[in-house]
Amino acid sequence: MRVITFCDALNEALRQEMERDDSVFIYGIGVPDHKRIFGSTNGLLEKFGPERCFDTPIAEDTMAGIGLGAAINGLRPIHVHIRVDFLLLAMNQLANVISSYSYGTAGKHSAPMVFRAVVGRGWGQGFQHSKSMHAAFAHIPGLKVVAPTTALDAKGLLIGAIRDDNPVVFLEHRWLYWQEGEVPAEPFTLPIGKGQIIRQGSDLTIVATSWLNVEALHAAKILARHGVNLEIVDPRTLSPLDEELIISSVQKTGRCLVADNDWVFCGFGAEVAAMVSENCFKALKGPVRRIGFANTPCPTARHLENAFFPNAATIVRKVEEMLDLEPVDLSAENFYSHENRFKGPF
Amino acid sequence: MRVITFCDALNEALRQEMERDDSVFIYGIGVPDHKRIFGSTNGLLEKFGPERCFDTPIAEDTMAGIGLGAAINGLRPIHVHIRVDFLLLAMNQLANVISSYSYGTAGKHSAPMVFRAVVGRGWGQGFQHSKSMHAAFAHIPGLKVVAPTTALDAKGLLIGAIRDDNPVVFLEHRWLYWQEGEVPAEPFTLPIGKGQIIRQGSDLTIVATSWLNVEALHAAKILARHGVNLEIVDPRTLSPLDEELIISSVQKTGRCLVADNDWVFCGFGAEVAAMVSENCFKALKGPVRRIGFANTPCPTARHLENAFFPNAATIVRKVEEMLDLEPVDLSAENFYSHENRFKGPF
Amino acid sequence: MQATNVELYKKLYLIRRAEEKIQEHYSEDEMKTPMHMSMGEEAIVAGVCQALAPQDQVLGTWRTHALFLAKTGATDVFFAEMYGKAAGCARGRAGSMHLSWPEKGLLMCSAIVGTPLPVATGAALANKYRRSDRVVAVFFGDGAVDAGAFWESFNFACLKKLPILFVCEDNAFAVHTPRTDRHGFESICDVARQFRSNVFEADTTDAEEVYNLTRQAIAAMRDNGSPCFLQLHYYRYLEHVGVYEDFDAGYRSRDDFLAWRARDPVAVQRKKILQGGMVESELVQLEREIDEQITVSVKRAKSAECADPRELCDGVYKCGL
Amino acid sequence: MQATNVELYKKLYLIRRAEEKIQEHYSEDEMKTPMHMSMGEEAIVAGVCQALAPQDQVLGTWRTHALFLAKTGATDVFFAEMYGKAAGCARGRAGSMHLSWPEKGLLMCSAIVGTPLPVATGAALANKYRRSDRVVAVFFGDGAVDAGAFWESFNFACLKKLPILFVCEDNAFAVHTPRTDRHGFESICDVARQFRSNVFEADTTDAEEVYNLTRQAIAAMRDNGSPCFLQLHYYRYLEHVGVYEDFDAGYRSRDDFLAWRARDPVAVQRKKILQGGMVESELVQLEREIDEQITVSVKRAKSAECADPRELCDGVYKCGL
Ligand SMILES: Cc1ncc(C[n+]2csc(CCOP(=O)(O)OP(=O)(O)O)c2C)c(N)n1
Ligand SMILES: Cc1ncc(C[n+]2csc(CCOP(=O)(O)OP(=O)(O)O)c2C)c(N)n1
Ligand SMILES: [Mg+2]
Ligand SMILES: [Mg+2]
Repeated sequence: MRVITFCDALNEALRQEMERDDSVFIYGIGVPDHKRIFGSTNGLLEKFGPERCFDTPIAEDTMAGIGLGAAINGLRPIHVHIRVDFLLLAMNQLANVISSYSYGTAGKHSAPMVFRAVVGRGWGQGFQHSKSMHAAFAHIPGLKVVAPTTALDAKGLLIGAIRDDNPVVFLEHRWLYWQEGEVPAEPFTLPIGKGQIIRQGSDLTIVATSWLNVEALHAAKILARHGVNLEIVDPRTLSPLDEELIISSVQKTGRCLVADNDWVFCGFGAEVAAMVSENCFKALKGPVRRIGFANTPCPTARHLENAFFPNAATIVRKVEEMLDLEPVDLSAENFYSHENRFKGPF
Repeated sequence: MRVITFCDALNEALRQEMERDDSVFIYGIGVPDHKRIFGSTNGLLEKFGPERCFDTPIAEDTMAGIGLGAAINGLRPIHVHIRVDFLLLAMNQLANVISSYSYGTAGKHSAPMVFRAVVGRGWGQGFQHSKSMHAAFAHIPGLKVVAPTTALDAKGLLIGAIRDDNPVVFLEHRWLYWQEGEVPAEPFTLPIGKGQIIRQGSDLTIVATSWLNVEALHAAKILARHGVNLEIVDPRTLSPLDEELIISSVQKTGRCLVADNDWVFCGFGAEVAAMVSENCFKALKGPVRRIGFANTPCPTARHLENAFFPNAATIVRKVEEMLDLEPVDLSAENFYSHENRFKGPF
Repeated sequence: MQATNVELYKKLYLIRRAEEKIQEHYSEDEMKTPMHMSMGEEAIVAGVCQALAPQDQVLGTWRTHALFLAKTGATDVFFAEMYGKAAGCARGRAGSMHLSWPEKGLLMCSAIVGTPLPVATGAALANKYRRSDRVVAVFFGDGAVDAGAFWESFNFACLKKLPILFVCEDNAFAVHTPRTDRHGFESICDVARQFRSNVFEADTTDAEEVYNLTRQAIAAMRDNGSPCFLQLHYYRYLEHVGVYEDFDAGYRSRDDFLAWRARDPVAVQRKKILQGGMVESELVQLEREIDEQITVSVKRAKSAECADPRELCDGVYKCGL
Repeated sequence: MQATNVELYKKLYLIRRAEEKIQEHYSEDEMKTPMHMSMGEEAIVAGVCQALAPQDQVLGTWRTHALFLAKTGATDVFFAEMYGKAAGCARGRAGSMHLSWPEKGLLMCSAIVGTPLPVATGAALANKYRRSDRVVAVFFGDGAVDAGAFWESFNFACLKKLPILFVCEDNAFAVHTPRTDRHGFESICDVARQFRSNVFEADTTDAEEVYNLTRQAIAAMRDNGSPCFLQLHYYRYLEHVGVYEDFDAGYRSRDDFLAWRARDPVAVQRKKILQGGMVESELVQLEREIDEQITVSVKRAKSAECADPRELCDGVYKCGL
């Protein structure tokens, strides 16, 4: 099958859905400019015109509410945020209005909307451009939260989110944009609310979100050479969560590490750890552990950034600790650096 | 010692701190009006004048940022929100600016601020006036989150929050306003970050937040009559969390139920459950359980509201389940109703 | 005009009497929902809604009663929701503050200050997108003008030339805080005039005047494509929330009230249609019919079924997960 | 005026040369922080800051370089922060986008559009509360005018008569989106004039003009107590973020740039002080000193220590917990 990038998969999903359904439109700061949200909105302005693909004033709370009004009147808005930090300006509309719209009509009406928001480490972006905050969105009943890892999932889940009748927060890690994978050319959906085992293993289950699946796979490769066999579950949808998949994996392995692309305290990782601890009480051979961002706003200087973000090495060390293994030698390992892909601000 | 209400304890804390330190001022919608935030700001306008006690336009995000600017210039603002839902409009300033102010100066400066916000069930308030959302605040490094239960704690922790050099979100459950307790007349502080065992017991630890401590105490009383001895831990501060206190209680009882005054999924209860499961792995005789709001926006009609909010009965039933007991007869029990205190909107 | 004036009067009378019924029954403690009463603003809501076509759309705040009744006339559904019953527009989930009925054009009422404005703007955007000639009218208090959402929404509507009326129901107070303690400008109309919009102001309790002004506004909008801003002054008769007067609270005076009450919108309109030729007995007959409708609706609501509590979590998401 | 003009020139030259140094070294990939360059706006920042007293306070956006250097002159600290070193104003945590130095009056730079405005307004509130005659100046782009926070802040400052200058650095673009695609009004000054404020506009690259206008603004503010709004037009020379030109991107033309470049603020001021009587050799000497200062600062920054990674979580809270 054809191999394309995560970014091109997003772009294809958008194009195909906008072709298929003229109620779909896309808007947000920079959506139609020449940078095209890192290329993900390429070609949409040309193909669908400025009424279906437009820029906005810098007014996130209002622009989110505008999406709701459009959705109430039958459209399917896609609101794009080049950083999730900017979506926090719309917390009021999300938590106080959008999430309860359907409920407030006793379920007779609904608000099909997608909020695309880019997360993830940029290039010295610092504390105002490095958040994830998916737990805060996932906490709110009425919102769905999706975070794909692969190109295939990016396309299938974005189409799924657009066709979903509910508001969906769709989080895209910047570093995933270059991930390549086999993706069908025709439109397809993947079910929102279904996770995926991206690596089969027997010794320990890693539940990873977003980019940390890539790091987990790398860690698994390293550890496999030392006889440790990790299973990796990508929930893909954070809310509603595919609890069964995670539970059945941990029932099998007896151990669980949650690697969440966010702060640990009161994060999504806490939910997974609590849920697994509750449901796999007997099967667990040791406590569920969590890793994530350091408990601080994100610094800018590279060496501090490196200490802030977890990666494959963090995962390896944590797994070793959980399995009571001697630390393997990582000095010859080449850990991922986005600078292989780009230098300068993202 | 003198017995006063939670509300009067808040009021006394404010008055004494404003007397002691002329850099303290209080502002927010309705703060100086005749209703005085349910009486908690009584007398402040008269005593300290309109420069230190003032109303504001309805502009929460900006008013929060104004507090930060005042704090940077040496004042100690107290920003009041009659519902926490309105504080969500300030999520941008809280998450993107206020929480990282100190860190962004490498710790050389800080932003002493208090955000008082009322939470809790009103009287048919519905989905736009019934949130708690403390997990979303607690998730953000740089913010502290406090939620007192008793009149004593209300005074000691509010003074502690005002004197703290960091931004503190201070959550007050509306129903607690009438709780009475012994409170010293002179100013005192209680340490932020320290929890409290409000009932000693041996069979099971309940970690409860805010109003749910009152319900937990009621549940404990009922169960005590049936030979079950509950320990209740009130963390009082949700971030930073007094993990040790909770852990040592669960080490002793071997069982833990988290009763959180919020939605369960990705809530503060998840953090406690994950933390306890991790740290008390050996001591736990059964899985940590969680209760909280139903997984839906809050409805208005009373019978639906009753199904939405947990209470002492919910706790009793959950404890029975955890301890594998026969359900006790609750038909003669009188569960708390705020209508004993007031009818009509809150 | 007499026919329109009669229609206007029916709306005014219906709203006023429905709220008087709420006052009558509220202390029975069966309507367990906070009431933000419309009394005093009836001319605004009736006048604007009368000028709208049935397919036009409205949105409002927590002060929902007049708007719901002016747009739908459906007292059964109204009282059922007040009583928290399954026959209410939201099966009891919404209560007084969040009434809506999208099929009838009442898209949403939202009780967070400022929030209806973006939603209304988006609804207007969709209408334009679909080349519909539907008009959206969003009602909000002078308090919403404090909020960034007002400025962002109004700016966007002016920028995109959206078919929307911004109707500021100005009672000069946000809860108990006077406008002068909240606004750093003299006149919101003067500010709005600097935007690409059509601006109107009225200080009237005459629903017919509001109706005519609204028609004028819609005509201007159809003409130049720009949205309208209407500042319509009124006096809130009762406390901010609740069914009683509050002139003893000290933040406003009973004298002001009495001056406004002397030109009460219902009384003004009643006089007008009598002058317009309706005979008193016919009018009384009309009023009795409305009274009867309301009495029956209250009775039905009181004895109606509650929603099954097992429904609690239904409709949070459409189509389940 | 010549003395002031020389001071202005020193600021302009320092800022320009410091940024040229960034351009020179950026590709070495040692300054790993996104750069939003000030080139083109120097006259605004230098002019306003020159008119302020040292104890006056400023706040800005992500476009921090000119403001930091105009207010502090501290090139060592500046470059150390660019290079992520412990000697930087935030020990490397802040990078280019979040420079601050409260002791020197640079209270904060914040990279979320609109956010510096409330904070600045609060700083002014505190100054008034303390009966200080300190003035606050907040710098923001035309993009911030899109945002509710601008309206809420400006309204509050006008309401409370706060001693603050709202300085809109208007380059007619937010990233690549022209003002005309974002604003539903012709002139922000016309809107601002409807608020209780003093409003000024200038389309100049002459720092002296900006300086004089700012003094006039401050005088008006001291006179009537109302805050000031200044719309100051300029042209951003480089791409929104990064150190290169971007005229091939298609959203604006090189011709526009050339027209502005013909009245480049640094060149304009240089010519002026020569005409004012400074001899060329003296001027060159002054320039060489600044060049030398910058070169030394860069060198120091390159070889400076990084903060210990164990500091990562220090200072999140003051006094530990
Ligand atoms: C964002 C927000 N802040 C505060 C409140 C509390 N509140 C409810 S109504 C109201 C006053 C609104 O005044 P106005 O908009 O003039 O409407 P009115 O009640 O006068 O009709 C306030 C402050 C709220 N609902 N939402
Ligand atoms: C709330 C928010 N939304 C979006 C962004 C992304 N962003 C960064 S700078 C910018 C443009 C701002 O334009 P303007 O205020 O005119 O300043 P300029 O860059 O032109 O100096 C945008 C949209 C942001 N930083 N904050
Ligand atoms: Mg009002
Ligand atoms: Mg600009």
